[in-house]
Amino acid sequence: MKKLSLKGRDWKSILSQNKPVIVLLILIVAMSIMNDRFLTWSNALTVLRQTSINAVIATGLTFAILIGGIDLSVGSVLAICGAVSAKMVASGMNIFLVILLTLMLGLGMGMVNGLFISKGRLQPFIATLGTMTLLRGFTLVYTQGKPISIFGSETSAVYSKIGTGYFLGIPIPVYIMLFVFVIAYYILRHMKIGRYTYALGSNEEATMYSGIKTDNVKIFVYGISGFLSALAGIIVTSRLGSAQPTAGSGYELDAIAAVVIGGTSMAGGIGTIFGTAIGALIIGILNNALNLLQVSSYYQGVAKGIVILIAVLLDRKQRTSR
Amino acid sequence: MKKLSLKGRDWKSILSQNKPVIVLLILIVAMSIMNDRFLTWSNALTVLRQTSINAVIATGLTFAILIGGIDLSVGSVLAICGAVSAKMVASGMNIFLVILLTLMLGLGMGMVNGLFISKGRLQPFIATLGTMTLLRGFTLVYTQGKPISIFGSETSAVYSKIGTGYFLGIPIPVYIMLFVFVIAYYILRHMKIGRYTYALGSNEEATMYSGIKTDNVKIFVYGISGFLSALAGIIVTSRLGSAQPTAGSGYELDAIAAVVIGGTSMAGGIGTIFGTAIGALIIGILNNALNLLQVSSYYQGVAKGIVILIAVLLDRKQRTSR
Amino acid sequence: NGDEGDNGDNGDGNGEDTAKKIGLVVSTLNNPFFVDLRDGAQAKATELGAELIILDSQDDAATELSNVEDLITQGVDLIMINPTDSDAVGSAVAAANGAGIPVVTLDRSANSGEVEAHIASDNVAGGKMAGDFIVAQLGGTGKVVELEGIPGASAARERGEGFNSALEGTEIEVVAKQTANFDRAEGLSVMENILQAQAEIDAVFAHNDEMALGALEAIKASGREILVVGFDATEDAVTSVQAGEMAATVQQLPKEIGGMGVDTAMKILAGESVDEYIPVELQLVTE
Amino acid sequence: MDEKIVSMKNIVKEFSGVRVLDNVDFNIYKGKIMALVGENGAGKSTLMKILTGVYLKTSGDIYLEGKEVNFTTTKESQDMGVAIIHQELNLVQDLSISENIFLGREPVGKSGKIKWKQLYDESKQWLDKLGLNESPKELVKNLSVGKQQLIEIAKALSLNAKVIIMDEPTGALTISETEKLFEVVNELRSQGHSIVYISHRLNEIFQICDYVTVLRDGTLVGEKTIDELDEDKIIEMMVGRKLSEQYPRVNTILGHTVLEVKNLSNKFVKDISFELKEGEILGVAGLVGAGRTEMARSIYGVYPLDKGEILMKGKPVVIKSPKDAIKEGIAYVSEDRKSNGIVLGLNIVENVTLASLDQYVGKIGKINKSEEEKSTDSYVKSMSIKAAGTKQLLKFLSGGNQQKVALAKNLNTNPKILILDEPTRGVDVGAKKEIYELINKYKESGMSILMISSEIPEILGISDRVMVMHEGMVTGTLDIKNADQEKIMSLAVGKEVS
Ligand SMILES: Nc1ncnc2c1ncn2[C@@H]1O[C@H](COP(=O)(O)OP(=O)(O)OP(=O)(O)O)[C@@H](O)[C@H]1O
Ligand SMILES: Nc1ncnc2c1ncn2[C@@H]1O[C@H](COP(=O)(O)OP(=O)(O)OP(=O)(O)O)[C@@H](O)[C@H]1O
Ligand SMILES: [Mg+2]
Ligand SMILES: [Mg+2]
Repeated sequence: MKKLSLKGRDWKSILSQNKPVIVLLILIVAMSIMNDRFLTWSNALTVLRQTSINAVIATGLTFAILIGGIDLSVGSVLAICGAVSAKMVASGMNIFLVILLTLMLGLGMGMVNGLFISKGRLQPFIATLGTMTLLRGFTLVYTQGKPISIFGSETSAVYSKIGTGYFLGIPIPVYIMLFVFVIAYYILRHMKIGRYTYALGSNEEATMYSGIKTDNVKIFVYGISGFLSALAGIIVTSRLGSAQPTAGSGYELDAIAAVVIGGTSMAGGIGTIFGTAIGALIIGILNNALNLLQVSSYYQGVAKGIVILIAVLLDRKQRTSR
Repeated sequence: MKKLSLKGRDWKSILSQNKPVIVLLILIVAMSIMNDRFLTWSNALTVLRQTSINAVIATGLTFAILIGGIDLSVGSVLAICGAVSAKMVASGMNIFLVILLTLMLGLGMGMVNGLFISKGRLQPFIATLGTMTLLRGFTLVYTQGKPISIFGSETSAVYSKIGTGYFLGIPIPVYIMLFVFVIAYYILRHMKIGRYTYALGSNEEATMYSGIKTDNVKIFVYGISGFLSALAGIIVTSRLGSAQPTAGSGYELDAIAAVVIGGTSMAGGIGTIFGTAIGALIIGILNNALNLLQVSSYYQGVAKGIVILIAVLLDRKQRTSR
Repeated sequence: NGDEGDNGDNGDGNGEDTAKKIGLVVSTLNNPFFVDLRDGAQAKATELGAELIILDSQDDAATELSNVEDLITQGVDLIMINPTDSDAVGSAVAAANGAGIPVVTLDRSANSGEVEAHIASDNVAGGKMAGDFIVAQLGGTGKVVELEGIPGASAARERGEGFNSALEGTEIEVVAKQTANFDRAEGLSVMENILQAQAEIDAVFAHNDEMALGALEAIKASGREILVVGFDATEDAVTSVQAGEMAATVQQLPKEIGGMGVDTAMKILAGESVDEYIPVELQLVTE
Repeated sequence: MDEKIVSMKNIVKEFSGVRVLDNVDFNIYKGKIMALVGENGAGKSTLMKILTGVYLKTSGDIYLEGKEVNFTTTKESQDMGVAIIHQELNLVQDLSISENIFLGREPVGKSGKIKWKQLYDESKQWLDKLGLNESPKELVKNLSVGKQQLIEIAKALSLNAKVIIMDEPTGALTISETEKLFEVVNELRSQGHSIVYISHRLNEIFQICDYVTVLRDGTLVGEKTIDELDEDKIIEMMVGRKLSEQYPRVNTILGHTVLEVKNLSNKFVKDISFELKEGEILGVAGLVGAGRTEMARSIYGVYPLDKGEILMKGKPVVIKSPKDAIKEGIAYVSEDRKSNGIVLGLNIVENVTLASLDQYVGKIGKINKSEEEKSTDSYVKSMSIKAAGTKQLLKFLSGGNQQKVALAKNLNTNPKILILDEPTRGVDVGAKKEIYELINKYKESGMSILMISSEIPEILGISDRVMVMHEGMVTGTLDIKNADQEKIMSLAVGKEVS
């Protein structure tokens, strides 16, 4: 009986997740037919490396969306953290210190979002819209509107490996992405705070009545989102060799699309990291495909909009019963 | 007894609305002190005219947010409707026909959003993110990436009056804005569909159980949002004398900010058009003030972010009891 | 957040009523090119003792119009506009004309309204310059990639137009033409994808340096030998050209445009007559 | 006198200036069961929420085992051994049964990983104890309301608290689960746990409680031992006056058949057939999960039919949505008012007219607000709905008053057939009687009523016939003359009766 229902549950969860997988497979098959360069090892690595940035951000956003929130500030956090890290690298600071400080900065900014939303009782959309605007402003002030190059110190070479390096023939950002996925999966599935994330998104009041400090869960969740945005900022900056003041603008939309295409409900409580990984891959492959197929830039928006709509239409949930 | 309790509620509603009003008054007083050009008749008209576009869009978004949804596609609808109307004007079509067709186009696109969300059971954020991307693509294809000038026909002069003309010394867009406010207020306050809008946003299932076709309410609401985006598109195009393919990008954020600053809850069910009007004015005055005070554009983002956060922090709701 | 740089805020010279107030409406300050333009103008204004009010249109024509209206409210003596779009700026110019304030356009022209002077280097010409350079380098034959700017943006249109006109009648084929939205990160990933798709690429022309520098990273990583030509001659790009990485970049001398703008504005305000079109020369920065 | 484990003294609670508890004293005795009774809105839940740190008291003192305490969060009270089962379900729908039971108290290993096996095993023990045959891994959202209520109980019990507060735990339960619960409660008492038991079902009070505290309008009426009381006395204390016959039966002459349901089948129910006459009350009984609610909602157009037809006055009708149902003259008062009965964010007027707004729309589509107000006032009076005014938001009404508004909303559609799904769940005795009287009034005016209820006395008390369901099917229909609790129960568990 116990075994049986377990199977029943897993089967259901596989079913509910496999629609994004189907979209992904269709995309891959269609592309392989239309372009013979698509299904090559080197293109696969290219797609994965390009996907890594969106995937890392989307992982953080998965937490925020799972609690029924949203984080629009990811792109701005990415930009300011990228800029700060570039300046630190250029000044020759120790590489580990640079990474640590940058990640802590992102974590801190995310936690400020969390504070606004929990203690300040702001709606997540507007709170992170506020910090998005604010931090973009900070970035422009900090960079004076100009890119900051990472070069000019000994650290630079090491730092630039983060985004451009390879290990055993596979780009380092791909490892980072996989690592982030695994940790996030573990947290969400097997750790208390992960279960509280689902609980909070599904029923905040019940979670609170169960003696859980929901405020702390929120601060944690937005902290993660900020932390991962900072990580994405490091990858971007390292790949480009410079931090752009406008880096990350609009990234929140791609990341949200990845999360939702992956089957996570914007209402909270339902979703998985596996889904987000698939969603990010769909977006990544789509961008790659549009380039490979040389779709005119005017039509790219059309194509992207259609794929997003089809992907979510396929995966639409049963009418919610709440 | 009846009278008394009526007063009781109105008093409450005034109290709950007066925080945005307070922010607005503070802004106005502070600006009047800091800059003597601010409190002039001509600057007041300038601010109102500038506010009109955001206000019209925000009014439509108020409906969408009241049902607990969102419409990210407003900027793209604005762009495509602007472009189509510019082409019609340039072709010398009758001015009323141009306006009618443009508004119907916006209405239609909004209703398609509504269909995706109701019948297609998509989450509003992702559905309108999809159509936002799609329609921006359409606009680029339609315009071939080039602005479309409205000039070159007899209709042009009349059309351009919509955005640039005056009546009794007051700009026509200001009349349009006020008219939109009044109609929207009337619909929400005194009509069936308005009541259903609140009911749906507060409890969808109970609304359905009360014999209301919630799908139709949704289609109506997103239709309104599309309709008003088209109207905003006409104003923008007329003011600029040409339709830009990139018009309206990012307008959804300012409009959402106006709605939320005005006290409407993103969770649905709570909010007023009066609040949205105040919210739009706050944003409008803020933009004007930052320019008059010659705040560097890098700091404008910072200032705007801070004002948004302060406005919503002041107006934050009691911890919701859901 | 320590270093404010040289310009920081403006608003110096507030006290003197005699100082001329000039408004500068810039299409965007998120792009180094226009930052340079602003810096040039600011430096000149400080030198000539004029007050400069700088507003940012954030690439939106409606914001631009609002900015001009706000400048009119402030009673500036002259408005310099760096339009977001030549057509759409018409209303803004008309508004200034209506208020009796003279207008000077920078970098992009206005297709309607009364403009005292237009100071620019021609985007179309710049595109052609880049095209001609590539034609010459490749000996009139080969495969090139064009990285386009934000679809619908005027700079993207004009630079593309000039570039393609240069290729006309040559054996050079544009094998890929994709947008990277003037963004360096997108320049990188779009170029990566194109590199996957195209076995043979001889040169890349990017509508701005940001995309060119992004593309350069992709090319470096691929280990292929490809000529990269950018546009704008931003600091990073010039460094890159000097280092022998980028082949060339079209220099528009944005500081010059800004400075010349203020210069011209002061002349107009002093009642001197000025030329309607003041070209700022373009030059190709090569190693 | 028994030893006090909790004593609350002079508790005052105000919500934005409105005093809902006025100097209330309340005791809980060690190893005893204290009943807390009172009308809807008397302040029972509020008092218990203050004890457990959900609400902050305005003034007063609370002592736990002689020490003054002042809980500000549920966690604090839990840690001190006070657990509560809230009146409204507070479960996380998207988590599993065992995750819900141990939410906030998951056993974790050194690496921070949750010990799943331990979690499942311990949950299973509690489920077995309450007689719930479900996998601990099942998601809560897949359970019926009754089973969810049992999970809520398991959750509180698993805390192994010194003091367990049960705020209407049997609201969604039928007799058999209630019996099971009482077994557990008695066991807990014998182990020395103290329990507060809130219920509107007075017979339950006499079954298990040792003491009774009565509240009225936020004030303490008195605390008595159970032997000092009988049902009538409790009622008198609660409502301040004597109450005559609890189930006022009226006999009407049955008219023509109005509703005929033939072979209704879908994924919830199978082959349901019955008819309903003008002026008749058909009671529907069954255990939790019998499919009564689903049957009602299938008729109401919420769930699609696979087979079968519905006839109104002999004519087949097509009902694909609640809108169609209302048009045909069928109204449905939901068992789950919070999620689909009422709109908490709208006020009383807006709720009452929500399903019948067409009546109030004049030319140019304007709603006639004074007409709305008039209709609402008449319901407020005839049902004695207690509120600060007709413009009060539903979320600020007590459960019983919300239920009355839900009823008013449906009556305002002028239905020929009224389907009541647990119409008195969570409603106090006084209000219950008012509701029965209302039902009777409409019955007399010729309305036909289908009344689903888990309270057998209520079914027996006012229906004309009783239909019993089991696993989605009708197992029998009894005329009220030969219906009794035993027969209903055996049909409810699927046994034949002669
Ligand atoms: N959060 C709140 N805000 C304002 N008033 C409230 C709130 N919660 C309860 N009340 C009011 O306090 C009073 C007592 O409510 P409470 O829920 O304690 O009653 P109860 O005795 O539990 O009733 P029931 O038997 O219906 O559950 C009611 O008048 C109710 O309207
Ligand atoms: N969302 C659902 N999905 C699948 N099955 C469901 C769902 N909801 C209920 N069921 C099943 O339908 C049947 C009837 O449910 P329910 O318990 O609501 O019936 P009921 O007779 O009205 O009982 P109650 O006394 O709880 O109202 C049960 O077997 C239940 O498990
Ligand atoms: Mg209660
Ligand atoms: Mg039921």
